[in-house]
Amino acid sequence: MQDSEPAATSAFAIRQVSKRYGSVVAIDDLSLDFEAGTTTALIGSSGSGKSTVLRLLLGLEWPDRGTVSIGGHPLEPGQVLQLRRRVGYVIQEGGLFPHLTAQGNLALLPHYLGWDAARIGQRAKELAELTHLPLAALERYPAELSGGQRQRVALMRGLMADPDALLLDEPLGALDPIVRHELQDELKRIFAELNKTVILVTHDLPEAAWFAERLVLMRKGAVIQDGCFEDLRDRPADAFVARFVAARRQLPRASR
Amino acid sequence: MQDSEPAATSAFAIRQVSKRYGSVVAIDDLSLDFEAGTTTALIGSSGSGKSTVLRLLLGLEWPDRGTVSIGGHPLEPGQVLQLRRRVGYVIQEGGLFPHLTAQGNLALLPHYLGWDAARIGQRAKELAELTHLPLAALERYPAELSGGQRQRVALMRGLMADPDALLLDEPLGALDPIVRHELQDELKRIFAELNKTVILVTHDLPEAAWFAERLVLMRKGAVIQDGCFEDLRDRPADAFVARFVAARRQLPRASR
Amino acid sequence: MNRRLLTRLLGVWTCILLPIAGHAVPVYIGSKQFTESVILGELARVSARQAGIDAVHKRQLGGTRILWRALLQGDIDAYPEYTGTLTHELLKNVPANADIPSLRARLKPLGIGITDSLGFDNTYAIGMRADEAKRLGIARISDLRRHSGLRLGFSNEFMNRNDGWPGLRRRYDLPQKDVRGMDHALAYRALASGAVDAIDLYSTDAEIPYYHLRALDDDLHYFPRYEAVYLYRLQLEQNAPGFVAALNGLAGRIDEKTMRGMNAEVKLQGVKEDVVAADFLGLRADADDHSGLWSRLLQRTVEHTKLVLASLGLAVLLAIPLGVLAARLRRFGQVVIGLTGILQTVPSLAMFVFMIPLFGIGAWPAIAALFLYSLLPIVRNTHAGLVGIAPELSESAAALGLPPGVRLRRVELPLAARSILAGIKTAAVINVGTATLAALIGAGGYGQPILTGIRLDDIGLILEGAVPAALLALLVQGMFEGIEHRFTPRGLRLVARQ
Amino acid sequence: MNRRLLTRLLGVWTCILLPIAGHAVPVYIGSKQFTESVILGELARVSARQAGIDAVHKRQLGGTRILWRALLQGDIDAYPEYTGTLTHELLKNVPANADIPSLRARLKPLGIGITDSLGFDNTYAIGMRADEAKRLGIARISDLRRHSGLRLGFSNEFMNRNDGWPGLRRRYDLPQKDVRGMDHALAYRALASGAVDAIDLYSTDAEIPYYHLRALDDDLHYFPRYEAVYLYRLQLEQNAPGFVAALNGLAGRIDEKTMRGMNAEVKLQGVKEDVVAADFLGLRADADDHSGLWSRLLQRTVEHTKLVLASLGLAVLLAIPLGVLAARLRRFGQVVIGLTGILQTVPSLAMFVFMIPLFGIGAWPAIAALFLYSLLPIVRNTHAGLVGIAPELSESAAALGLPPGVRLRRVELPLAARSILAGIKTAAVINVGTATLAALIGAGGYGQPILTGIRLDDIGLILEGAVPAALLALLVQGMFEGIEHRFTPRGLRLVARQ
Ligand SMILES: Nc1ncnc2c1ncn2[C@@H]1O[C@H](COP(=O)(O)OP(=O)(O)OP(=O)(O)O)[C@@H](O)[C@H]1O
Ligand SMILES: Nc1ncnc2c1ncn2[C@@H]1O[C@H](COP(=O)(O)OP(=O)(O)OP(=O)(O)O)[C@@H](O)[C@H]1O
Ligand SMILES: [Mg+2]
Ligand SMILES: [Mg+2]
Repeated sequence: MQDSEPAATSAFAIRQVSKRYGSVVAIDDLSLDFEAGTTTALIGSSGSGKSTVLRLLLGLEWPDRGTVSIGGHPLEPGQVLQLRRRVGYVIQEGGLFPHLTAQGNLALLPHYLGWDAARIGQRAKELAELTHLPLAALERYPAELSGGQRQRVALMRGLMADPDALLLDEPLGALDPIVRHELQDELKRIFAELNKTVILVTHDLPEAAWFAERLVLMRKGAVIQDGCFEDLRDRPADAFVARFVAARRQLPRASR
Repeated sequence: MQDSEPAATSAFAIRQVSKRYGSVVAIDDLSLDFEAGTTTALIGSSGSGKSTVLRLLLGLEWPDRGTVSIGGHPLEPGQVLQLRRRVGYVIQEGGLFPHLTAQGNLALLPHYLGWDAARIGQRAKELAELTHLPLAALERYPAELSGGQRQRVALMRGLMADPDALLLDEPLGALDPIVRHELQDELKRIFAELNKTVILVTHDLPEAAWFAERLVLMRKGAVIQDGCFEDLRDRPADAFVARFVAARRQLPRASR
Repeated sequence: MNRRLLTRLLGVWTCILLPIAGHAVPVYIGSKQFTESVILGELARVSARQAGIDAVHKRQLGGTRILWRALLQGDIDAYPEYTGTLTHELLKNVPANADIPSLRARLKPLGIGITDSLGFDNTYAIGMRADEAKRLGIARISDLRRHSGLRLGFSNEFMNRNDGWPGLRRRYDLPQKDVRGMDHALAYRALASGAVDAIDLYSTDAEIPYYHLRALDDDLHYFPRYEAVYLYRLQLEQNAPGFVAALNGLAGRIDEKTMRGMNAEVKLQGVKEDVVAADFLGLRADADDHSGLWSRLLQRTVEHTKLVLASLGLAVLLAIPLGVLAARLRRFGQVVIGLTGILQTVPSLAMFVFMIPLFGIGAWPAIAALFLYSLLPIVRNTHAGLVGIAPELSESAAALGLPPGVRLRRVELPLAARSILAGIKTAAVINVGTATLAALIGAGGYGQPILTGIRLDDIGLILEGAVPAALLALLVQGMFEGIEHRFTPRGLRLVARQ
Repeated sequence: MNRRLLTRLLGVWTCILLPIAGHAVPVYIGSKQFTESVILGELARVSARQAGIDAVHKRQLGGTRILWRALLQGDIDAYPEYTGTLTHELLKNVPANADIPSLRARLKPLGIGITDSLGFDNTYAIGMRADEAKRLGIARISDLRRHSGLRLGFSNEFMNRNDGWPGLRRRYDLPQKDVRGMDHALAYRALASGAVDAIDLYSTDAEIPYYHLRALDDDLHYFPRYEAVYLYRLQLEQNAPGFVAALNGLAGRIDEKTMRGMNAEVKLQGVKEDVVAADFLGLRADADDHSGLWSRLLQRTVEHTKLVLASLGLAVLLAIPLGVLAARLRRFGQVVIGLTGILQTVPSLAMFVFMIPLFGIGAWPAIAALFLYSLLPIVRNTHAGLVGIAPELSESAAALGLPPGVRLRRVELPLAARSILAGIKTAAVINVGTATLAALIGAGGYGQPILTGIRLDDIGLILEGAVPAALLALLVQGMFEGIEHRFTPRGLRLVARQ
């Protein structure tokens, strides 16, 4: 994520990118710039292309048109492995490897990076505390974990090697309120202290607003509005944005 | 779900059930009764045994101790297929079959039940409208759908044959706020009108309170509190319940 | 492996097999698996042609029982047979030395006709070197009684059969002590070199003139008569009277010496059977039967493909259910996989030999053997594919409440399809290779030129079989790639993002 | 298939193979793949025993090159050889008819000693029936010049080699026109029966006395000399001088007639080589060498297991990478799978024969052939397993940024392990079966009694090979179930809720 050229602090950028799957337009002439050291929340309707954006940024998909730039340089196939190693990516379904225990999943990349067992164990323990995962669960296989436990292991795997950047695709969706709340606190602190570049996909508006100064609201492969939460709430670009912000189930009022 | 014996309208019940996986206690001497025609929300911390309860009720797991009763009769292995056909079950990970299109996934059970293609298509269309799923997505394979689209297909599959009872394991977790909000409205109406027996696992307290008169809060395989939302909020059984209810990220206050 | 695929496969090989059972307008002549029978079959065919009748010779159809059953069922119309075989094997309650008229009476109710003897009796005989026999003045088996020092070498079969050496010794009261069993092929050598003085042989063996042997006269009529005759369907007397006349016209015209000579021409000099037959009848062999490379190739391809597809089709039908059971029942699975494994260790030649008592000779025993060989890869891969289904998919399949059969067909087998197809492809290709050995039991196919080529050290012939076999293997693979592409659900073919 | 599994497998078969290369205290004698060499090896062993020296005879070790290399490397200490082989094949720049003293000088720097001639010259010769030769007054090859009408039958090899018939004809200026190529085994028969008048043969062939033949004198010394000698490591002159003395003691004692007689006893009368050797030396054969059923079984099991494990081990090492490449590169994959498929269509006998020029005779060509046969199931199942990995798992593996090699070893191969192991198991079991054919090229194993049993029609012998082969197949399967159980990650063995 070296600085350079036009957008001096742009860590990730896509310029006029389109991506189709057969007749399905997933991304439609989209341009977005993510500054280094900031947290951006990607929100929007289901199927609007949020996950696709993350995949494009990691070279897991290549655009039909337009360019993807990393640290100001266009992304080339030869660089993707390097890039991916420095970016923590947590996919929507977790994608844990069934043949490895939770611990084994966590150790994969650090092991390759040459960490010794003690360091890996130490880091895993640290992250288990952070995510409130029982240490015993680390010895279990994905099929032996509950949904929320799996999601936490996936998040831990993304954080293991302490990457500069994090692309998180609904990383907290299956967690109970207490763990989720505490994790939101902790993660926000970490992102700020360690100056991480974070792109977070979430359907939870309060979560998006808590983490990110900047919210990018997508629909049908395009950005509808890009700004802080107050912009969206107070100056919605269109009726859809207004509905999106308003669509929240409230707790029953206290009867008193 | 015939009436009979003690709890005259009990559709599902577990009595003093324990379930361990190796040294992990998933369910610890738990008793629960689910009345026919009502909606119950199962909430609680991650790994507390919520999904395990649903599995026990369908005979996907068998208790180490205690009994599971369906419609007042103890569940026996010979009956499980019958039972499962009359219960819509939406598992946490979706569990869509990768070799079938969304439509193919939906058609599996109705096809076996002898529905003709027109009726299956009609019903699929109805449900796609309900869940705001683009009709074109029905022709795609699970790997070609976005996370939220997959989750909606899984929900539709559970609803297809219009079962008397529904066991839903975090069915709306990956949906955007608008769709989720509208679907909550619709589903609640359907559950009430058609007098469904519903057990819903969710981490979203407003959602739980919206759907269900009765909330069952679990922790470490046991029930901590069982009552309506107001009970939990106003008369929490212990500090954990209080924290659980309070743990909600709020939107930033309007600056005005 | 989905249901449509199965149906499709089934369809394909049924189409290929059906013509076996079909019956068309020309007269069909059969013959057994050995040279003499093939020559007699050719004689019948060429005679028919001479009489202006369209006749087809299905050579080397298999063992006696196959031909007999085929004749009764009308799959063939005529074939050469021996009276001894009729009395001993085919007809019940017939005296051992029944003559041809009484056999004719017995066959009539079955709708079968029989010609008079063709002129020779191909029975067991005792043979000696002609010079030696002359020197010792031996012409009849009885004469052996006077020479107790003679060394006898008999084939193991003849040594042990009650109607072989033990009975012969009793009947003639033979005194020889130096009697040993030996391989029949070696026996001629041993006799020629003087290592033994007399051996058992068939009276029309080509080796008799070749080694200058003399078959001793069976003066006490110990050996049953094996007069050569043609059997034919009586119906032909209406449908094709000219053909029946042609067959009867051959009766009495072939003596033992002539037959030995024809056998020798084919077996020792490599003259084609049709040429020998035409020579005998004073004709030139019909050219169109000396089919060119391409038509030979076509015929062998049909034969080979038939073997492969039939055995593979049957194997698929059995192996997939076995694989499913193996995946369901752990213990049973171990047993099934163990047994199919043991089958693989039976050497192919031995396997073919085991099949003969069950299926006779020809394509069917080959198909049965190839079928057994094909089981293991398919059973094992079906098992592996089913056991390897991701647990969340199994669970959600179970939760639908579909009955096990439906779940299997609609969910589990399709999910295991890739692994199952890999097993089928492996089996198919191994099959193409192993089927070349099927020529050993007369099933034809590419193995025929390969075996002949190996025997005659003729690389050209070997390649004439080996190259098309290799191409067929490629073709079969290609076909299965096609099937895989067509029938693997597209959802499973989606490639992951890299 | 994870890394530990591979290492483990590698370890196992290295352990089994290593003893081949190991060298222990007794003197090791080797012999080639044919009776005469085995007899000479036995003679050396029994002589050594007579001299009180512990000697082990490794029979039928393989072709010349194998023995020569083994001798140079010290894997064996001595073996019988022919001078012609030394001058033509083993040593460079040596005159074709170098005598033994000059050969001795040439071998010395290599650390190899050579005895004097054992007393016979086993070269090519021209043979006729003794009576015929006498009648025509033919004793020397030159005498053939006077009989231009003689019919000659030569093995195809002799016909075509420049130092065979073409050279012979030039040297002796032979006039015969009727010269045909024939199979060597048939040639003796043809000669005995008078179909040809002279054939090529080796001067010590057992058939010479058997068929009462006469080997004509090579009066113009056309054929190179193939004097029989023993080669031994010179080091033995220090370590085991008694043994060297025993070898030298045999020199000059065996003439052609004696050798022919011994060959005939073994080949035609089935006497064991050690008995023949002991007879020659005037001893009784040592009883302990007539090993009982169990020790025979043990030896064959070791041989068979060696074949299976070595070929399978090599196949795994090559087939898994090939399968990986096939899964990565679609076109290449088609080609690789096509080629391994074609290999399957090569009939096993032909495959073994193709291997001989490359690996000589013995275990190695068998291992090479079995190795080639094992490729297909493993390649194909590796391919199927890798291609069948769920896309979300591939994606998350890709997203980690691991280099392709690490990703393959840590993620993809383990996920495909079940399919790969199924392929290996299929290959292993087929291998156990096919390895029974390896006895055809002297690789030993269970095929030895099976082949002998089939030839001699001895069911007992057949079962002596077939039953342990079946058991070995079961054992191999069991072993692999164990490996599978141990090495399939437990996470993949979790059974779904039903
Ligand atoms: N392989 C594919 N083939 C066809 N269509 C695809 C494929 N992958 C994604 N799509 C489609 O592209 C669109 C964008 O998908 P994407 O996963 O980026 O959505 P998303 O914004 O992440 O949605 P969600 O919130 O539901 O996860 C969707 O309509 C989806 O159906
Ligand atoms: N097969 C298994 N082997 C071992 N432990 C298991 C297995 N399945 C579940 N568990 C454990 O049982 C406990 C209960 O799991 P369950 O899936 O019921 O939790 P849950 O309440 O649904 O959690 P979540 O909200 O995270 O989905 C967890 O601690 C989990 O790790
Ligand atoms: Mg998404
Ligand atoms: Mg759960």
